[in-house]
Amino acid sequence: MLLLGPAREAAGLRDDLIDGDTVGEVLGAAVSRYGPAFERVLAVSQIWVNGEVASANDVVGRYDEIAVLPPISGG
Amino acid sequence: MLLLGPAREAAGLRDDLIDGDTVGEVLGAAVSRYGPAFERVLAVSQIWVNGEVASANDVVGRYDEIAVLPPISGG
Amino acid sequence: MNSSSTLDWVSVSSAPLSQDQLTTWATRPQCGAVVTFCGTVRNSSTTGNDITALDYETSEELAVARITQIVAEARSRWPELGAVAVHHRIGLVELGEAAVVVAVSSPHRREAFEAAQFCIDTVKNCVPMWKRELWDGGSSWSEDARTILGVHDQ
Amino acid sequence: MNSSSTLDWVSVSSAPLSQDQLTTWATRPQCGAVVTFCGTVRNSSTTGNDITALDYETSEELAVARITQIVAEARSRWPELGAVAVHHRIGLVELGEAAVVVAVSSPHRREAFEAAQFCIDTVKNCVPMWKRELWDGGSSWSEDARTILGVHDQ
Repeated sequence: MLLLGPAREAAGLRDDLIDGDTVGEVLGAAVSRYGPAFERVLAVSQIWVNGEVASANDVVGRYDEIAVLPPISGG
Repeated sequence: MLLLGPAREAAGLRDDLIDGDTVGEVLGAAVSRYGPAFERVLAVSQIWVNGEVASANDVVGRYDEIAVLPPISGG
Repeated sequence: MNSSSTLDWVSVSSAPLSQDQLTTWATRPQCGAVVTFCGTVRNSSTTGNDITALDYETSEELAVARITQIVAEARSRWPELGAVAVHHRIGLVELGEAAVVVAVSSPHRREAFEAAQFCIDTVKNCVPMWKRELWDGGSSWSEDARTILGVHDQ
Repeated sequence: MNSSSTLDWVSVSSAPLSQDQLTTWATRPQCGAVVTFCGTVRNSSTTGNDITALDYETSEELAVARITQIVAEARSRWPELGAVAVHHRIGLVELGEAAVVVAVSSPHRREAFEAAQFCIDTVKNCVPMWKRELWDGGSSWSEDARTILGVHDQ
């Protein structure tokens, strides 16, 4: 699992290994692990798996990389 | 009188002094002086007096600069 | 890093950017037009503070992949393009320094302008890249954040 | 020559052009965007010959006056512009060298792109400037010539 920008800051780390069969399961475990500050960032973030937009029901295996991408400031 | 690009080439010189009370008179004298190659270029050229577009009837004095500007290739 | 094709050059790096290097690289004999965009750190922001620097954070792998996709999309929209270079800096970028540079060459200028603007607009909207604004005595994430968009929607 | 204002820089000269110098000059603390256009001599033309160089001819006084008018028009259309530089080379310009460079800075990129494109389009249409195409064994005036247009009509 890859945590970027404000998600990295809220979780307190950039990379982590979390078990789960779907994207939703992994993210749920991540919320339990990192707490409410991370949950708030996650609520507005996009989720990618291996560089592609993913949804909570998508199945993941041990070699898939889930990335949490908060909103960006393109400016 | 200022002769630029193909007009300079057709006239054989870049600067000249030609008498005349109007733009048309000066250009007529220039055609007599430089010949038919210049006349052909002049026919498709724009005329400026002191940097502004002018017409044949405009009155000119000894300190006015008439410029002959053939078409440009903007590309 | 230099991509496999000599016509594309995508880089995400903490090294200072040289718009001159990109422009010179993009200049080709068949291409009469080179358009370069240089995005520099300026001293005003959404937070209203006097910015002294920006700190860019990303996944280099994800950012390079997205920018490469953007360049491919530009080529499909403007097939006559010559060279296309997009470099984005990460880490600390001081006031006045370039954070992103785009250079596009083309036989004629219209498509070079259009493609360069497409590239920078799409980089801003579609590349995972977060910036912290730094000022004397503090810092914060930039406030005007929006969801990352897909390249094909641009 | 450098104009009286430190925000405008117009030059018509036989010296080689440096797009890097113009871009660096145009970069200002308040301006997050710098767009540079570089028009280089390419090896194909209207005559179909293999161009080796172009030879530009003008009245420097008339050309500088027209370009200055173009920059003023750009400022009236995009009042938020920062610096605007337009340099045109005259005399012999070899293949691959820059014949004209435009650099425009602005707080935001949209107006920098629009103004840079306006400047180069209008320079091409409105500045008295004649080019001879040179190739191995010959030369001729460029064939696609059109009447010089007024700046306000652009």
